[in-house]
Amino acid sequence: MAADTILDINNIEVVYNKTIQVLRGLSLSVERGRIVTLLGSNGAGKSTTLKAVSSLLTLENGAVTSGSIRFDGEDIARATPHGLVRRGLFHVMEGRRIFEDLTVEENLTAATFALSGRGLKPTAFDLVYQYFPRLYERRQGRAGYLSGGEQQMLAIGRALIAQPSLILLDEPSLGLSPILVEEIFSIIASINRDTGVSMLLVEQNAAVAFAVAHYGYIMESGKIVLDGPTERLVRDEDVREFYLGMSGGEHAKSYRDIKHYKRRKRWLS
Amino acid sequence: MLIGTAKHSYRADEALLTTRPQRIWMGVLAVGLALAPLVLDNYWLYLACFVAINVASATGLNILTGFTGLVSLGQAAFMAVGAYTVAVLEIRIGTPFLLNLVAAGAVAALIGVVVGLPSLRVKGLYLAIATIAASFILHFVFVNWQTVTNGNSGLSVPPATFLGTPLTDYVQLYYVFVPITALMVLGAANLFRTRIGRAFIAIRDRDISAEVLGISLLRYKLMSFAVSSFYAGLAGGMWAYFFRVVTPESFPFVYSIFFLAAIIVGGMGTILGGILGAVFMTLVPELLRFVVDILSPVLPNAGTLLSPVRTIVFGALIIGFLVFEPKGLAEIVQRLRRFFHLWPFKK
Amino acid sequence: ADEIVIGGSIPLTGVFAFAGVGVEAGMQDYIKIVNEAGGIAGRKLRLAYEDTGYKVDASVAAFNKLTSQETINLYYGDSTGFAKTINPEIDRMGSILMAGASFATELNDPKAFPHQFMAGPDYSEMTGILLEYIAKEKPGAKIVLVNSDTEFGRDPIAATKARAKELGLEVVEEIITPPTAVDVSTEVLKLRRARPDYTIFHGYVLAPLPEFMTQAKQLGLETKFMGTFWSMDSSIWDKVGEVADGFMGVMPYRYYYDEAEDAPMLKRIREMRPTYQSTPYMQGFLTAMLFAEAAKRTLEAGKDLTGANLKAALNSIQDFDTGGLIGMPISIPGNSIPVGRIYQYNAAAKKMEPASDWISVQE
Amino acid sequence: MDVLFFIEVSLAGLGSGALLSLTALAFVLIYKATRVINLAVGEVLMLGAYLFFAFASGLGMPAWAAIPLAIAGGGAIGAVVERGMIRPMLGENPIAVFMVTIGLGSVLVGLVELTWGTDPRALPAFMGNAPIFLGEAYVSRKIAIAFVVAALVIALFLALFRFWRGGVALRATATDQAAAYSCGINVPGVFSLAWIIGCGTAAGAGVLLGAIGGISPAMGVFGLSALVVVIVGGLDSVAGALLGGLAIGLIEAWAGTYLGGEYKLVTTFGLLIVALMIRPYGLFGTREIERL
Amino acid sequence: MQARAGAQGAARLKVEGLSLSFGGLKALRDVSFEVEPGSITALIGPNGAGKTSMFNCISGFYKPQAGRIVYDGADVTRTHPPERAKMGFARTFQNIALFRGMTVLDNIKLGRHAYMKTNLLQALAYWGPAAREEMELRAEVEQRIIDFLEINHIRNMPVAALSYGLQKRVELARALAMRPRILLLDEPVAGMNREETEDMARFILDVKEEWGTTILMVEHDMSMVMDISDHVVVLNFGEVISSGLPHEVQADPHVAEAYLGSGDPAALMARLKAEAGAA
Ligand SMILES: Nc1ncnc2c1ncn2[C@@H]1O[C@H](COP(=O)(O)OP(=O)(O)OP(=O)(O)O)[C@@H](O)[C@H]1O
Ligand SMILES: Nc1ncnc2c1ncn2[C@@H]1O[C@H](COP(=O)(O)OP(=O)(O)OP(=O)(O)O)[C@@H](O)[C@H]1O
Ligand SMILES: CC(C)C[C@H](N)C(=O)O
Ligand SMILES: [Mg+2]
Ligand SMILES: [Mg+2]
Repeated sequence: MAADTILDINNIEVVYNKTIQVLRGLSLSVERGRIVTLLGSNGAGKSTTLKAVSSLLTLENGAVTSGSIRFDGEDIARATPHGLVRRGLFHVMEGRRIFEDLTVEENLTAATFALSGRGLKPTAFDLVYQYFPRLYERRQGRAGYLSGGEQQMLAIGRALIAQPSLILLDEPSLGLSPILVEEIFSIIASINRDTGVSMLLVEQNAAVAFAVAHYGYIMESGKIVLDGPTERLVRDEDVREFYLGMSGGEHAKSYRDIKHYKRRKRWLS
Repeated sequence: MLIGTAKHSYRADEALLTTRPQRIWMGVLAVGLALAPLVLDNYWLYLACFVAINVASATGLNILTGFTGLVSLGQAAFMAVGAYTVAVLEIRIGTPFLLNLVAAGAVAALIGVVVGLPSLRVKGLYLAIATIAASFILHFVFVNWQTVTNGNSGLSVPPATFLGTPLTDYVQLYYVFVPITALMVLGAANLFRTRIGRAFIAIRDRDISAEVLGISLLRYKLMSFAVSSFYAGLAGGMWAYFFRVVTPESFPFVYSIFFLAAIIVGGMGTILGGILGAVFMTLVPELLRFVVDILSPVLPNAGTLLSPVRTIVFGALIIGFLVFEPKGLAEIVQRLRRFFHLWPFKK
Repeated sequence: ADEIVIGGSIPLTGVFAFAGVGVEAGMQDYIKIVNEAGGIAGRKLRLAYEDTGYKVDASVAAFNKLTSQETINLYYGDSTGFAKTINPEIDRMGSILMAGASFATELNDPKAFPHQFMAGPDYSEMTGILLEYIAKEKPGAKIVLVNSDTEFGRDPIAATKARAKELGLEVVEEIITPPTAVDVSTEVLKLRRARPDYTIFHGYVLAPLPEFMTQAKQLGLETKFMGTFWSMDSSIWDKVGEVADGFMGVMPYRYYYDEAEDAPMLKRIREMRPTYQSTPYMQGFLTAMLFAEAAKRTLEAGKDLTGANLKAALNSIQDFDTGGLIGMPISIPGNSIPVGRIYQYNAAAKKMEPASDWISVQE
Repeated sequence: MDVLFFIEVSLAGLGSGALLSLTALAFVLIYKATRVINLAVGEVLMLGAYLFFAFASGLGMPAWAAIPLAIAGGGAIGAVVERGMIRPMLGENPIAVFMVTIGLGSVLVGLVELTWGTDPRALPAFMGNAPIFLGEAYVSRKIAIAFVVAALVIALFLALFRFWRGGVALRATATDQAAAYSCGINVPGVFSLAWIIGCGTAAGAGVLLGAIGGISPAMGVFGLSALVVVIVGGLDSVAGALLGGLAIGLIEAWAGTYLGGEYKLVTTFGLLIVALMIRPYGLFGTREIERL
Repeated sequence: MQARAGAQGAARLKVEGLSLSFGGLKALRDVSFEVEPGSITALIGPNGAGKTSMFNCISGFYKPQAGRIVYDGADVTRTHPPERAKMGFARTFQNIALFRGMTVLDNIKLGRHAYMKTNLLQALAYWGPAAREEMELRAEVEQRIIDFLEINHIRNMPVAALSYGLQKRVELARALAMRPRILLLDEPVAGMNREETEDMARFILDVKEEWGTTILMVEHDMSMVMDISDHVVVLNFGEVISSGLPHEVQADPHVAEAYLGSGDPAALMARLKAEAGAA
């Protein structure tokens, strides 16, 4: 393992409820200061991978049954989820997971617990409001009533407060308007650039993910099937067809032109 | 779903018992139930009758709480309404007992709808507390509505009469209660094959989306309360014919907890769960009685330990099931079934 | 020879465990005495009982279990609720004579409860005895009734008020407490406003009586607190201490430590049990004695042990000597034994002391 | 109408209301952090009283030592229960956890019955006996003391939630445990803390209550009255517990005095239903968010 | 399905001057637009613009403070949600709202609820009409919906076990079971990859063409919106800022500024690279 690798996942298997195997020997690593993206179709196990890293798997009755995960050079098999956060690993979960009953400001306060025992100067909330002015307007409102996009901003805002060295981002573009996607990804890129924080980014929107990431992995059914620097991935034929929707030409094909597949046979005939 | 059973029509697929082994086992059970009184002594018949009553009521509560997601701690109070209805009808009018039972259910259903009204605004555990309140208020009515309920001393119920014979011993009552309960259980199972049952479950899972999908919350929440209380009322009616005295203290609050515990231990939201839970929770204290009998030669004051131990076991069962087997006995039975597959009726 | 079995649904645990434990001991002791003397007509007595936790359905289950296991002709029940619930079944079976822990007024009706009786006065007769005493001590006295809001507690209210009127006593306030009340401040304030000469509690064992009495004392209230049988055990009051001093009540039996000349049975009890035995013990003991007597008379008359025969034999008891358990000879024409005596608690001596002679309210 | 009498009755009502508030606080603390309605609060309260009894009467300790020990004992029960029964239930539906606590209540009653028997007992007196008069109005000494203690404790918690970041951690944990973890909040720690403090509070309330009315395994039903209070006040509101408790105390006192003791329960339960119809989440409770 | 043609040219759905606020927050201000029968209309706009709120008003879950909702010429502003369902309103939800305790089949059947007649007594007895109605429903669901959406293989699975994409498809199935005359889709392809988005787009087009259903859709995936919709309405801060044909809207500078941004990931990448270089 290279010294500048902040996260190293080595051949892990993950099983839910002691029965459902989701990851089958997955390996990937994130170099310090880099943004690495992890792509894959629904159910491939992307979120599971992130949860395995942040130790949140146990909450869902999942377990890493073999392989190892090292964060900052240390094995995390025994770490508690909150302990990891306090060591600088922040997971922005899928589906935002903001505290609905708390106000926007209290949501940010909650994230200050990530600083406990780290001797860091707390980040002023202003920084968050600066990136996301809309949150400032609604700072006293209950977060549960925010629109989807606003909630996503809040979720990323919490990560800013926590001053992590590695952020796991699970589908940050989900449900965001195109301009916000651009904005958020610019912010992600600039956070990465300004603070040098490393990121592991799970995305469905491959185009924007490739725009910010330095390196990419593609997974199917619990395994990595392809990886490489983004420049190389975007030229890969399969990636272009299945993730970017471009067949041959430079432009994506229209959704109107999609073939109707032959219907499957009826169940009872 | 069992593997290896080709279904030949939608009707067969939607039947209650979809496999041959299921049907055979059900037949065995029915015959067994029919013949049981030939071998049971009075004590076991007493228990069987009591179990039947509790199964009926627990099934009702399961419809409300397990399937519709409205937690109620008032089931015993609804039973009391049914029991008083039967008592009053028997004493004052002397209508036929089957009619009285139906009336008991109907009156309880009516009260149930009234108690259910807060459910439109009040949710979750807040609702559970509202039902506690309702049951204390009903208790107050039983104590103080002297002219009808005879206050604290309650009412003595004449025996049910069927074709001129008073049904006084447990064999007779058994043959009345068990079929009634079986019918009620069947009704509940049917309910969940139709749109009404689906609406209940939808309300449990996500009430506001259910409304947008065309399910009137007002109607179905109240309907669920009505059905559940109808079951309770009818069970309470049987209770009245069984114990033959109805007083305000006959249906204490812990009895309501008992039913909630029963459906949890049995398995919430499955018909089988309601049955298993009621049977199990009624019989466990009695089994402890036998354990104590066996222990008493060894342990001199085993007798005095019985009641605290029962209390502890009652609590421990609830905790144990919730922590280790949250889906209840029904899930265990399912697992056994899967394990034995088609045994012993291999095709 | 075969045995005569006394069945029992007894609350060895639960809220009234204190009663059940005493009852069981009392019954066992009397049974021992009978058996040591050769039994009844050569047949030994035996107590077959189950704990009920003072829950009616558990009592009924115990009854059904015991009666389906063996022939039982005598039965001890644990509560008013049970007595009423099982009554139709007992009448139907026709083979059992039953008594129990309940002195409910309602049960004192040979027509409605032909196969039951109680080994003492019913609750109304108890308060009647108290009122008679009050009328004699302080004619025209003002009385407050404090009752728990339960079937047990409300039982004698109507009869007490009627009897008070007959005796020229004035009931100035009725206080009903919720069954689980712990804090009785408002009730005490009511009491203070009513300023009664006597306060009669019924429907409690102990709580909330001590708190009532403590606060009343703090307020300087001059009222005499009185209770009925179930709150008259002296060991319970021993634990309360100083405030308990002067508490009075009606008691159908003598106390364990009563060394009266005419009470050989108490001496016998003290020999069998060197430490204090509770009032429920006495009740159990006497009930067993009456069961045995009824069985003896039935068998001596050459009759079968049926409910009706046993009850008839019991009702034939006239001027019967209880060995001093009760300080006067008793007769049982109906379902109760309406005699009793007023005792007063002496905190210094830790004893209940007689405050009146034996009073009978038999018509 | 007799004004002095009315004042005295009202004072007595406020006094017992304060005890309700204190017990209600135990519900609120646990609910705030874990979204669990701990129906065993009443039984923990009873256990607290019995522990005090054991330390003070059984071992002959002075009250100043026995009270903290009883409270600590309550806290210890809280810790054990949280660890053994509540944490494994993380993420289960609230009704299931609610039922676990019902089971717990039953177990605790059984254990107390096994250990100390079922007879009611009196606690050794430790509050003195001299009556207290506010002007001319009489207040039972124990009730007055209970009132002061309850008021202090509740004020403390109100201040705590106002000025301490931990309050946010508590509520964050309650709303979404996984998310709380991901913010670096020590979720198991919050859970334990809430249960320890909640059960300790209940045990303390038990000592006060036992001193007033004596103790018995059945005294846990007091928890039910306190539950009414939290429902009226709002399950997650400390202020609601305070005001709800006082209000219900007063109303019960008035109902008991002017209508009769048998009306106490119906009046409160009747009001409870009315209150819920008007404010389904209690006077100060947080509305559940409903969005599509 | 019974594409009862309304009066020529009349809108299937007309929203007139709708306003909605939560406390001080104005979620919708005087919004008006029309949805033509048999069209796919897209409602787009920044996050928090009020799109979902609009849907909630249309399906009756929110009560607007002002304005009217006219459906086939009838004012339905005050109609209760269940009745609207009966009139042919159907929708899917932004955050999947399937009933987790039920199988796929039951979830779909539930969509038909409002049209069924079985009453309580019939249900308890599972009498003739009840059983018959259930059988008819089953047949229709199987033949028209399950087949159509290609979810045969999962019909007996509990929905909780399904992947996100399949859950979205089941939601669509349930909405179709409601015999929709107007189908509201709230972000049907959010969280889906290209391939799954293609599938969903195909289903939406098929629903429109084969069932003749009118579709109103909220979606942030611009390439899909632009490709398949006939008409686009843009909301911003609760107000309509633009509407028209897809390419017209796309060309509207206001829309680009408020919502679309550069609309081109390649441009984004170039910009980021440039910034990185500058830093
Ligand atoms: N808590 C759980 N219990 C059981 N199975 C689970 C659980 N969470 C996820 N799975 C299963 O694991 C597989 C991978 O899920 P995961 O959420 O990791 O996928 P994903 O790649 O993140 O998909 P998406 O793009 O939809 O977010 C899926 O098939 C899912 O059904
Ligand atoms: N029930 C509610 N109470 C208070 N505010 C609400 C409520 N529902 C929505 N809002 C607010 O109304 C505004 C519009 O929300 P809405 O959900 O309609 O946005 P949207 O256009 O669907 O956004 P997105 O694309 O992010 O889903 C938001 O600011 C939101 O916070
Ligand atoms: C005190 C008890 C043992 C019985 C009670 N007196 C009753 O009447 O039910
Ligand atoms: Mg995912
Ligand atoms: Mg939206």
